[in-house]
Amino acid sequence: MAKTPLQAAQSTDHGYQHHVVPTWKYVATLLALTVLMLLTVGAYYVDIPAVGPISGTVMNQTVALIIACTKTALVVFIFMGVWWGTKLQKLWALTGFVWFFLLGLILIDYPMRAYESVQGWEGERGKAGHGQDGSALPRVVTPSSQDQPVAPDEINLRPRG
Amino acid sequence: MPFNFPLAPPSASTFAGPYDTLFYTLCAFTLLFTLLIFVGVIVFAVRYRQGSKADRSRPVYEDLRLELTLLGIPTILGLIFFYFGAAQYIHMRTPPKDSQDIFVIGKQWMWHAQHSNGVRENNTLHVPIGRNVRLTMISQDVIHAFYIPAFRTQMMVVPGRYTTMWFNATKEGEYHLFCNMYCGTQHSEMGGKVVAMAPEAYTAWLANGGDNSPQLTMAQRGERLYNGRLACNNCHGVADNPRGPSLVGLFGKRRTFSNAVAQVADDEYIRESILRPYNKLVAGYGQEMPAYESELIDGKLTEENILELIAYIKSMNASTAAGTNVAPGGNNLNLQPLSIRAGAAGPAVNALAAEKEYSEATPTGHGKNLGVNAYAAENNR
Amino acid sequence: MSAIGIPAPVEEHPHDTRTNYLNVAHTLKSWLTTGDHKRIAILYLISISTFFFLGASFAGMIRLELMSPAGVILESETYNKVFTAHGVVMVFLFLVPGIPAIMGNFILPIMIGARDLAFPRLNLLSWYLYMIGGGFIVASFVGGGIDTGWTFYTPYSSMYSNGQVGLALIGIFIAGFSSITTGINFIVTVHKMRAPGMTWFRLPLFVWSMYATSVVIVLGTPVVAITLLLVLLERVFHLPFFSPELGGDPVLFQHMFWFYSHPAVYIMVLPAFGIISELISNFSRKRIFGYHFVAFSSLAIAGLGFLVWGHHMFVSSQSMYEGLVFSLLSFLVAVPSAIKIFNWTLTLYKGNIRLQSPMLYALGFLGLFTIGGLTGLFLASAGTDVHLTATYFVVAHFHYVMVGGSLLAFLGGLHYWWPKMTGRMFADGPAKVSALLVFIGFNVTFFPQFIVGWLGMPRRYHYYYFAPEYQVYNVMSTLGATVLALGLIMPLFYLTHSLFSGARAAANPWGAHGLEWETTSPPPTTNFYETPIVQDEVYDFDPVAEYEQQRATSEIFDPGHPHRRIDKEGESKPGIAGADHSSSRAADGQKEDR
Amino acid sequence: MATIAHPGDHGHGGDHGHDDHGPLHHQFEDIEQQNECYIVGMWTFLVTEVMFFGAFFLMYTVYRMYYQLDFYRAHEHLNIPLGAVNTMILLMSSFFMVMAVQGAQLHNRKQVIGNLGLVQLCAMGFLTIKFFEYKEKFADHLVPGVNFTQNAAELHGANLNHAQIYYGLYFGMTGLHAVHILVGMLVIGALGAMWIKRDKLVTEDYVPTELIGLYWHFVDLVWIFLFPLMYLLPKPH
Repeated sequence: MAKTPLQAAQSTDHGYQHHVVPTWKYVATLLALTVLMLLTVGAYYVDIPAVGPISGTVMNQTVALIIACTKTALVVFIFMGVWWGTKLQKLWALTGFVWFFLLGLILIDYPMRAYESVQGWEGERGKAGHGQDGSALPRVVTPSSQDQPVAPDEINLRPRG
Repeated sequence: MPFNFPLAPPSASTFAGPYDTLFYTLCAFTLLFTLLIFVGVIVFAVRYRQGSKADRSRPVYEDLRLELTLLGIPTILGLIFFYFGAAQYIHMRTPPKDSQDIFVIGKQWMWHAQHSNGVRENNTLHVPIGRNVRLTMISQDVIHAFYIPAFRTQMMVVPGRYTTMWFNATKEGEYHLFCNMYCGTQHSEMGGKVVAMAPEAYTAWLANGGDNSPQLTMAQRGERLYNGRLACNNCHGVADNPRGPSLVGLFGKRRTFSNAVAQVADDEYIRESILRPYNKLVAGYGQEMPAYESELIDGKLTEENILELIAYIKSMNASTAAGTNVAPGGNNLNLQPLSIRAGAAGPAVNALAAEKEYSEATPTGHGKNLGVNAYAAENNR
Repeated sequence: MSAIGIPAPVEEHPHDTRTNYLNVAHTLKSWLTTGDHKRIAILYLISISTFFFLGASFAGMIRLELMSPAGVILESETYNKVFTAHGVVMVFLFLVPGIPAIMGNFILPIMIGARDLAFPRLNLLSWYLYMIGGGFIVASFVGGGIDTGWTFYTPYSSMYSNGQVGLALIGIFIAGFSSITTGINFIVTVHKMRAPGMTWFRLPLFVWSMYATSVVIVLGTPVVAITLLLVLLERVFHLPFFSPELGGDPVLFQHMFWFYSHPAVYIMVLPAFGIISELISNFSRKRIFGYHFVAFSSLAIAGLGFLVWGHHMFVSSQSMYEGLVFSLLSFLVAVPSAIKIFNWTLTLYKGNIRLQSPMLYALGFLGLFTIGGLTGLFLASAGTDVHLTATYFVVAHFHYVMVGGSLLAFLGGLHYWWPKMTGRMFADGPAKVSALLVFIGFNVTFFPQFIVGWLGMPRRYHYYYFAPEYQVYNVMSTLGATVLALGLIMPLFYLTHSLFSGARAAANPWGAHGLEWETTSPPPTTNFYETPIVQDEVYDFDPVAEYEQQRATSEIFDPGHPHRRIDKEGESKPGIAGADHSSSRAADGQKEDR
Repeated sequence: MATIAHPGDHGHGGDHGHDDHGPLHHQFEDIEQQNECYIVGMWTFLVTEVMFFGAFFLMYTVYRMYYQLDFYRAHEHLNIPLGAVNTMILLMSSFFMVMAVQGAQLHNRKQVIGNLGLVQLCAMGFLTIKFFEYKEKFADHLVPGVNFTQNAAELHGANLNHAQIYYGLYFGMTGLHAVHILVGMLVIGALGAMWIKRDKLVTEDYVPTELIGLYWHFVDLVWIFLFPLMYLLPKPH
């Protein structure tokens, strides 16, 4: 049903060059998306080993995000039709994602706080700073969860099984 | 009140010199460019006003070289100023290693400072001149900012996290201390003064337990001695315990002594018991308390101190003690009547103490009552 | 307007025979359900002016209160509510929507030769959203007030404040969507609705700056909307987003808030740049100097403006390194603003300058914005900012930029386009006096605040009895504010007066250049009777030729008083047939009922 | 600046009122310009939506960076199969949506209505599953606030404070997403009704359907990121 006379007639009618995408492309996209979805769930259960200085956790997360970005690209380009869209459409689609990353400037702040030169706090930072699980804000007073969970009322300290 | 026209804040720290240089340079630069634009605008507006006979031939609409120059000059000047500003900023944010620590707690609406030997003060900060002082600060509730204009430095005080600032005061005197981050109703009154003292005077002040904090009542000063330097609360808690009887509600009560003699506890009795406790031992207790007579002779304890202690003991009645005896942590051996002992733990723990002390020291009023904060009167020079 | 062969057909008709957008319908319903961008602009003008005077009255209370170190009439709690109300109303209900929603709405489509904005109903929706948002904000004042400051810093706003913070947050959230819809509308309109021949580089600079503003609005406003929504959720449902007790970071709120609110400063000032470009060029009768630089500096400011928010947070305990990055970027964002100032000043060179009231506002803007911009360097430089952050120095700085910049440009634009909007001329004399009063009053109000801030007086302080040396500056400030208030109230009278007894405005009463001056005053509902085709460049003046012509005409018409005739008519298109038409039309029009 | 009559006047002049409900509005020259405007407008709107959710994702990133382990432990309470099913449902709904748009392009009314119906079904299915997920969390006291669970075991040993942040983000982000789904259902419902009524506004040109499709795909996109970030946190190793 991809190329019907109707479509041809319509596009000459208004002179507006919209592209009717053949159904098989949509079906293929859906299949690809499904596969990627299964892939991301599968990757969750696999502990990817560390690569150089990058820890395995980060690797896992990176893989998950790469898959998510691929899915996004498929949806944006094919389902949302940017592939066949005007330059302006492409520009705005890009702007949205680029600008989102500007927000990421905030992220300079948090890791860098740990490197501030505040003599006298090195000891404290060694303990409470980026722990092995990275679960404490540097120089933050709130109790951090190291190996033992901290429940306010000490009701239950059963380690997770 | 005669008007005075100060044109600059006092300069009283090592930051002030380089800071002022940078500031005045920027001022000069601002003035220069403002004049340039003002003069340009006025001259052009007059010269090329409608109907003037000025020469308008060969007007220019685009000039890439000029534009790039106009682009370049501000950029270069900006980078230069950035460099000096950044250097100053890094300097201000990097406390030297040999700094002396003072801890500061911000709370709606007062500052509580605690010196390393446990001396505490509210809405006032005593610092020695010529020494690097680092403040480690935290807030108990909302965000505040610790601001000392004369030192050209400030830092926000954030709940949940320590922030630091440092300075090196250079000139003796009293300077404004402000909270510079809006923190609620009495924000404008959350402040006081910074007293920069000669190092010897500061040491002496510290040794005196910081008792010259002017805003404290006698009872409060007594409380400081009781819970602080003299640590009476180690034995005399809210309830009788094996080490000593409680002094809560003591004043005016009849006491029976080990020799079965009884007496109403009055000022004289209390003074006697501080200086020579062995004279009148309360029934059931042995002679464990040291006699403070020698300290009085040595000058470590003054008559004034004793009066303050008495004033405090008078103020300890059952209701205040019961109402405030919530020791943080819950497992303190010594039950502390009004405030926990200073200096025993880090600043965060002592935040609660500060709160209590505050509630005693500064009755919170929401009105524009000039007398509300004692420091107000002090500063109304 | 050089060398035009064909007089526009519009000029042939006496305008009152045809309906314009104002008299096409008279019912209230026709106004409240209109899709006409010009009518919506008028709705905005009325509502925004109301909010402006509301905000200004709060400012008056603040200044009165600060006369005395121990306050005059208010309690601390009330004072805090008053300055919060001043900030919230002025920022969210006046400065952000002000110029885009009034001038932009009215003029932008006409400037590019469009019949309307791309989405008229969305435009009307944006006005309703604005009114609903404003209603919530006013309700929050009436229902007990808010005392958080317009910045809503957590955890004070989310956990400690007792006021009607929730209502205000909802109001700002909704008003934010009003901005977003306007922004989307402008972006699409500029991209897609330009008249034939209206290329990007023929766009008036006002359109460029509105476009840059819209981009900032569209990219920034959602962030603050969600941030304030999070504060609301934290306040109402205790979802722990910024709560330090649970390990959240209150400073994260500041990051997210300033991510919008610093660009918001450019939302407020970029449109002002646009108006000033129009005024300077048109009243100098000269093409603006460095059109491309001015146009692209707007976009540069819009882009760079997103990268500098951290300079609000140098002492907020953000990382020192991030502070340095933001300091550097802040210096860079000053450069495009400097470019603009230089270019405007150079435009005056060899111009043929009319010192009418809009131009006076524009020249005032040049002076004040220069001071405002340069004092910004004190705050961009991380080292100097440490002492000055959150003192009156900052207050003075942003009032120089916001009042000296945006408000003066707003007034200049309002005067400039007033004849186009209403079809009536206002009295130029009082307008000049008003411009002068605003300029003087403004400087007397805010210059002392630089000094008192440098002395260390913190902003948002109700009392300063502990620092009586600040009083003299505060008294000066209050005196200046009185003059400023006088200057701001004056337009209310002479502009209103002009509605009833002002002379009929010609199509082009200022002799300006631009599509909006091609159509009648006031324009018809579709803006143009025929779709215009743009053939000449933007600001296509020729000052030399014009001067020669002008001298020639004035000598012919009135040798004894050169130029007088031209001044009197407010019409300066000598040598063009339209000049005569319009003057006779003005005379005719006065007899007619509008 | 000369103003002369436009040679090819389309007759959409000032006398053209709003009530004339042709697909072309008076401010546009032709349908092409109008369609481009609509599409650009929609994309601009989607950019604001990206920033809207973006701020949320940013906050998630910051806290995740600090409380990696606690987030991991807290997230173990989530039901991954349900999340995966929901992802699948949304992907399928996106597919049905493009088929509806294709139908609109081809003026195939039945294709449009049928596919829009399927999209609605998917959306309902998604919300139903979400409802049960939420219900379970309410029952387990996992909603942040005063009633938040004190039982660390339930959160697999996560720090209860940080788990509250996690669940705050979970409810905030999925809640906001669910609100978008609801809005989408309303809009799609309205669109479907117009197709059923053969309203010329939507049937004559495919763009209205396309616009709503764009919105729907965006909602899908948000979930594509929410799913791995909320349900599939990697084990710290």
